[in-house]
Amino acid sequence: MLRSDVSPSRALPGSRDQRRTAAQNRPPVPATRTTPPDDDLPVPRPEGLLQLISAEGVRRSDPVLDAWVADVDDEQLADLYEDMVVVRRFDTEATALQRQGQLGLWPPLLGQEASQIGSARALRPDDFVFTSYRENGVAYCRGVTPTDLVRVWRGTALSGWDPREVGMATPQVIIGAQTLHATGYAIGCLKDGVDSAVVAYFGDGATSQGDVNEAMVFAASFTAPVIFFCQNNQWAISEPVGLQAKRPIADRAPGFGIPSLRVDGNDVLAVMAATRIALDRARRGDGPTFIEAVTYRMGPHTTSDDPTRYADPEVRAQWAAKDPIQRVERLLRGRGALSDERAAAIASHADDFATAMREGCLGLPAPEPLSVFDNVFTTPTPWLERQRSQYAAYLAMFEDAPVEGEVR
Amino acid sequence: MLRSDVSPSRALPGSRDQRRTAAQNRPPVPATRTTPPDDDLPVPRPEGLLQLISAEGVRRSDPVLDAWVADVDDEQLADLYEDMVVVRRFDTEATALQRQGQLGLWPPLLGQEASQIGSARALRPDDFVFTSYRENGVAYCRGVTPTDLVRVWRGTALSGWDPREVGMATPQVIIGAQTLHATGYAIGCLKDGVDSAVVAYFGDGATSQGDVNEAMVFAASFTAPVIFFCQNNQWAISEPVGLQAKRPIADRAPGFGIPSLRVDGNDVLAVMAATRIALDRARRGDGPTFIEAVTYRMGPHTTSDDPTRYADPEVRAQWAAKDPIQRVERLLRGRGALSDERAAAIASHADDFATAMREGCLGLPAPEPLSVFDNVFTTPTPWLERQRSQYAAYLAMFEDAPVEGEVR
Amino acid sequence: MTELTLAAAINSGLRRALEEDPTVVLLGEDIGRLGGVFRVTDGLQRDFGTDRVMDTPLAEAAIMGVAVGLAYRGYRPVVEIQFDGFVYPAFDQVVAQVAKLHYRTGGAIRMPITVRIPYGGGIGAVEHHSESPEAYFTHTSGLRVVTCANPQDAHTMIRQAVACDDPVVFFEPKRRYWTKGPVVEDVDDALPLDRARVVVEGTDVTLVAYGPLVITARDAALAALDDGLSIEVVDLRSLSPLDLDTVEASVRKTGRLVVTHEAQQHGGLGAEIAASVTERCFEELRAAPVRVTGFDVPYPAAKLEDHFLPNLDRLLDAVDRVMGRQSSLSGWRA
Amino acid sequence: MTELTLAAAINSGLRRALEEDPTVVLLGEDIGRLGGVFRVTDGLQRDFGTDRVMDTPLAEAAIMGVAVGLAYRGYRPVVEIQFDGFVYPAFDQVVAQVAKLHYRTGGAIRMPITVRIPYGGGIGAVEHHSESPEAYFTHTSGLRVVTCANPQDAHTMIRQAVACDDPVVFFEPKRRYWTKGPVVEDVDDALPLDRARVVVEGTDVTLVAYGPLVITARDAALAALDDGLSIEVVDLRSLSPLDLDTVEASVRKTGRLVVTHEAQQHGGLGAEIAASVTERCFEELRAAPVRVTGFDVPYPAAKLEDHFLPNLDRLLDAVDRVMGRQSSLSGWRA
Ligand SMILES: Cc1ncc(C[n+]2csc(CCOP(=O)(O)OP(=O)(O)O)c2C)c(N)n1
Ligand SMILES: Cc1ncc(C[n+]2csc(CCOP(=O)(O)OP(=O)(O)O)c2C)c(N)n1
Ligand SMILES: [Mg+2]
Ligand SMILES: [Mg+2]
Repeated sequence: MLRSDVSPSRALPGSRDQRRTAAQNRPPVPATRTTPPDDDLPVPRPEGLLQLISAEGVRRSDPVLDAWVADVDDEQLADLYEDMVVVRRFDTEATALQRQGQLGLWPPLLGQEASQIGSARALRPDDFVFTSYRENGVAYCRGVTPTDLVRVWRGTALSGWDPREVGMATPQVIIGAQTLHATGYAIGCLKDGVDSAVVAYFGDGATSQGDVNEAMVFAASFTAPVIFFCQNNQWAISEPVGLQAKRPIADRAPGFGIPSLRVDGNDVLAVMAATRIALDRARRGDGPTFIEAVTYRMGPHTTSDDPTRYADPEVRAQWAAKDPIQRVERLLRGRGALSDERAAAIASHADDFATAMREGCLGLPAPEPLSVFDNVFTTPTPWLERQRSQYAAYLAMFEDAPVEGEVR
Repeated sequence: MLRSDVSPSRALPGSRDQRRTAAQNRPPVPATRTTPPDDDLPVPRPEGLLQLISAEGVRRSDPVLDAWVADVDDEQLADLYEDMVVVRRFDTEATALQRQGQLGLWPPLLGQEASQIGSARALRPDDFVFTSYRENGVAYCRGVTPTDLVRVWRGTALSGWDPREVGMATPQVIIGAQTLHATGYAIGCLKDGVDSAVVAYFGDGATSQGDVNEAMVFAASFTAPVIFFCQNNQWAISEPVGLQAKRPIADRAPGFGIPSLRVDGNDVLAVMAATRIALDRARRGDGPTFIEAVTYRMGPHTTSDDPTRYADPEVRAQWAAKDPIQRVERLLRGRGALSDERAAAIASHADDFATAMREGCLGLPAPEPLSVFDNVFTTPTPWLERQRSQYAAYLAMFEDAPVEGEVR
Repeated sequence: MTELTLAAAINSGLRRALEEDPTVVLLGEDIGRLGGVFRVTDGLQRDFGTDRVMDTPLAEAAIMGVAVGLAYRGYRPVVEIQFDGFVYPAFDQVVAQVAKLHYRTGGAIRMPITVRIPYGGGIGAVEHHSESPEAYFTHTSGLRVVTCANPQDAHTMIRQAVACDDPVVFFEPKRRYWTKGPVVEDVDDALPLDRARVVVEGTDVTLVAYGPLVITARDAALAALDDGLSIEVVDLRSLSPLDLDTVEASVRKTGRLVVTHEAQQHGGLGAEIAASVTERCFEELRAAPVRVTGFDVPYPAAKLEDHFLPNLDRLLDAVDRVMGRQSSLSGWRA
Repeated sequence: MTELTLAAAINSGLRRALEEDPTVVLLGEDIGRLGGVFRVTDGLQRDFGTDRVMDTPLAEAAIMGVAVGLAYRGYRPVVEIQFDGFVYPAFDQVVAQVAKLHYRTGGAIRMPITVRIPYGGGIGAVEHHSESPEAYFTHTSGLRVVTCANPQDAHTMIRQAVACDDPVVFFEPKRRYWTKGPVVEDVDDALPLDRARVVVEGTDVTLVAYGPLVITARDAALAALDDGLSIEVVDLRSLSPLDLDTVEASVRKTGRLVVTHEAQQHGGLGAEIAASVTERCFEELRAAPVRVTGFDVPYPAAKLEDHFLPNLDRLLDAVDRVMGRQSSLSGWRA
């Protein structure tokens, strides 16, 4: 399962070589060892994926994974289901809030619920998480409040919460930068001699950034207890994953000395199992693990994006059939583990959360003008205090009714 | 040979896991799939290396490689031998020039002659090379003159030669940066529809830089005809390669979709064969190849470095026994393909080159003071012309005998 | 002559550049199929192909480094950095390579690279999407740095930038992308790329602005008129090298200087302009040059940006100050 | 009190910091076993272990990003950038993360990171080993930027920098590493990190210098004496925030300002100082502030650096100019 090599099963026949050898007679090159032809499908093939719950909602047993989720009974699976329902609900609400002009922007996570819930629910409170902007499902699991989730997107603050209070850093906008922070934090855990682990969430596009690759170099070199959790949602805004990588993303890490797992990102149980394996390695001092959660971005990149310009509706439809929530609902219903009452309760809980988010959002106070000067440094500096007082004097002019010609 | 996967032969037994499983009874993790234990030797094992000439000077046949150097007869092998002798000779001369205060600095390539000659001699004039600062053997093969080799190190110019004239860029000081330039140049070759190839030379330490990893991402994505030629000389100044990579460097590339070769960097013939395989792939549109030439930096990092602070003399001694020049000399002598006369002729040619370098170095004129303002832009700007004239006026004061109190 | 938005004017300028020079290639994230997040490259990949308009993997350092390699090979790359805040990963390649290569090689290798950067605030964006990093580049020898303030300049200057044999960092005032204006594609005797332009003539104060704030400066000049004040507005256009002769000529006439930019004040371009003007016309200056800029804090949250960005009122207040009239700082001492 | 080189003074300062605070960790390339290419960290890994003094893989962005993560975890990282010219790969992490995180998190997360950078020219080095990139950092809100000019300050200031809860970019004047001077480890009432110091009192001209040029400025003051000129030399020490009060006080006294630094002039720190001083004491200024800096070209080849770097003669020439005496630019007009 842990792939410290790139599984030969995915190596491709060098048909091209053979094709040409006749034409130009040249010395032999072992055929089976060339790179994938360019026309090779960039999208990873399902065969390669770890899965416990099929798209149809069938529980597939797996000799290795099963043991890692043996404790997850129907009740707990229903809890995971509930998490996903709630997350999808408030994600939809946030999108609506943006459409109504109440948020400046929102990056929907629609379709990625299982990747985020399955991984985040495997964590302990003392673990720490560094994410990108799309991981609101992870934030929810870490205990971020409905209002704090929208603070940044409403534009009233640059951070929604105190990172230390929820064990999750302020979501990172600079693609890939947080993977280095996660690695550094993990090295700190080693120094402290604790068995806390760190998870760095990032996307398929981020894997092209130097920062992410350097993070793997450092994590491997220092055996840092960090998990590189890549949600491969097939897109970096308008760019398909095939532009970023000619091979499945999970194939990248082993070459850095980091074992990787490639999991069905729409299967909450398989994601949890994979994350637990990685967490166990981290806690036991075995260092970093890379997880590629293969999923799909069902919505736009953000509310300002227009996917109709680049995304194929048919592909989206295929992925809709692999919905992470539906499959669990089917499974639970089939087992009689999800009554209509429970389902209704879940739905209304989700509504409550969404309502709380909306109300919290609309109730967010505009920041104090002069607070623009706060927290640049840990202590005030004469230089900035001077600018603050000058600006205060400027603002004051508008208060004491300005005289035409003096101030406008 | 081309390893588009990380050869399982180098996967390690998870002894640690087994050791612990008893202690803490936890679910199974396939044992053979974990990362190398931290105590694992970072230095790649010889078994993994491609070799055609053993350290003892024995010609080893190889089913695949042989065909790629079938044309290299004793005469041509003697030429490669001559190249290496000349390069070592002028490299020694340059070090001497620095010790005598004639050069500001020099980065010796002692021990890396085979890696540089074997690869550079495989190139065509229309190919292009982007190197780091240590590739003076490559520069020699590209036709750089003795004087041009030392210009930069003497401090009279920032570039020793016109890159287009010799098909080699100005050596790069920013570690790894040139790999991106090579990739861009290679993409340009694709656009031009020519079958020229590009080689990016860099060190083991450089593999940690984001630039080098991003270069692999881009090269793979655009199927660029570029060869990533890594001279793993075991050191990045004082840092052993094991700090940069927990696995052999050659294992990195396959995960990017780039096949890699791991070759004995002290075997000029094997290096040439590997480079020819990579060049052939590039010319045929099969894209990038990664070559790790495993060698050893026998000298200091530069003339200002003091390896006694970190390098083990015994290890150096072991590598001395694998000298790239000696083994070829043994082979040729054994075959009677290197007469004393030829050897003497080669030695004196080497001396001549070294003498030319010394004389050229000492003869280098100091640059014109005002030339400091030249070539900032392709056309003069009023802003800079103003600074130039002001400085000219300033310098002029010293000419017309300064009067005390006015100018000092 | 057609009426175009500033974004469309750049688009048509790039189109002309692609038509006129086969070595011109565009590189960037989402510039192809999507046409760029601001649609500045809309339709160009469709019309010129993926070979001329390349969507690249997500890595700015690589985009810049690959552009360097393409320039080495004889191409004329035009790089798009998606937002101002994302240029920093490419900073090393810009500062240590793009800016230095022509000097390093004694003129043997040219770097005719254009780096397009949508910049500036005022659009209520999230962090890293509203920055004005121009001073990092104007302090870097070997780079030409320019910006535009109207559709005509946007069109003409992007073509001049692409045609220029030096590297040019081309800052696009993103909050003015949708500003419309007349555009003539082929202007005879167009103003050279490195020249500033007096956009409003005046006699009392010289107000130097560039990019997004030129419109604000014009408004200020207009508003000041009611007040009997005659402001001369200079649109800098070239941020490096500076066309100081034009600024100097204006200040010699007015004796007063106000400089404005969105970027933070400390070490911003305003400091260079104030210092250079003071060096050149100390005698003519009737008051100390005044700078109206962003404050020395990181770019704030969207709901605070109005308290960071210079605006009409702050410009007029500064004009009052330089005129010695009562202003917010009258008698102010900290 | 002991006599130490500037490099040794920093070494002992780092040693004290490691002793006094268990959260202090040093990260960098070759800082451990080798003790740094300038031996500034010599012996520290031996005495404090590989856990406190870490040799890292060769990647500046990662070193800086890992330092951010360590700070998040409560550590106090001290990063060494091997040479000035190698800080650019880390620029994004410094500008977008280190400088902004405290502001971003509303004060919840502190970044007590010290970034040590040997900087400046004059050592006949190859490209990228002689740069003065301070202005890139002084223009970045959220960073403290300091430099030292003598062993005592080197020792005291590095300890203050490490103890500071804000990120501090600590520039080390590499060509002065071997300058010797007395060092008292525990100075009572040491000058705060953000304060400038008047190192030579004078009445005719204020000469502001920092880092490697402070010694040159003192020599200039000495040489000027023969000439009946009294120069007041201010060692800036803190490049951001600027201790402008100290500079202002001096200029109010002398009425004349000369600023010098090795960095290129255009947009250099000298521009900010000249502009700020002009804003604050326009009336008191008897002449336009003069800047003596590197020229606006990339750092040249070693054999040309003497024609790039400010030196005693160029300083004295500038003093003549600001005094209205005959100088190289007397009657100069371009
Ligand atoms: C350094 C940097 N460059 C560019 C951007 C603009 N940008 C924002 S999101 C994005 C795509 C990211 O794709 P991916 O990593 O797959 O994450 P996803 O959005 O799919 O979750 C880009 C290019 C950025 N935020 N940071
Ligand atoms: C970006 C950058 N960081 C640091 C340095 C300082 N430096 C010069 S050479 C070197 C080690 C390079 O090691 P390697 O890549 O293995 O090449 P080698 O010197 O062994 O040939 C370092 C750290 C540099 N030149 N550039
Ligand atoms: Mg994605
Ligand atoms: Mg090396």
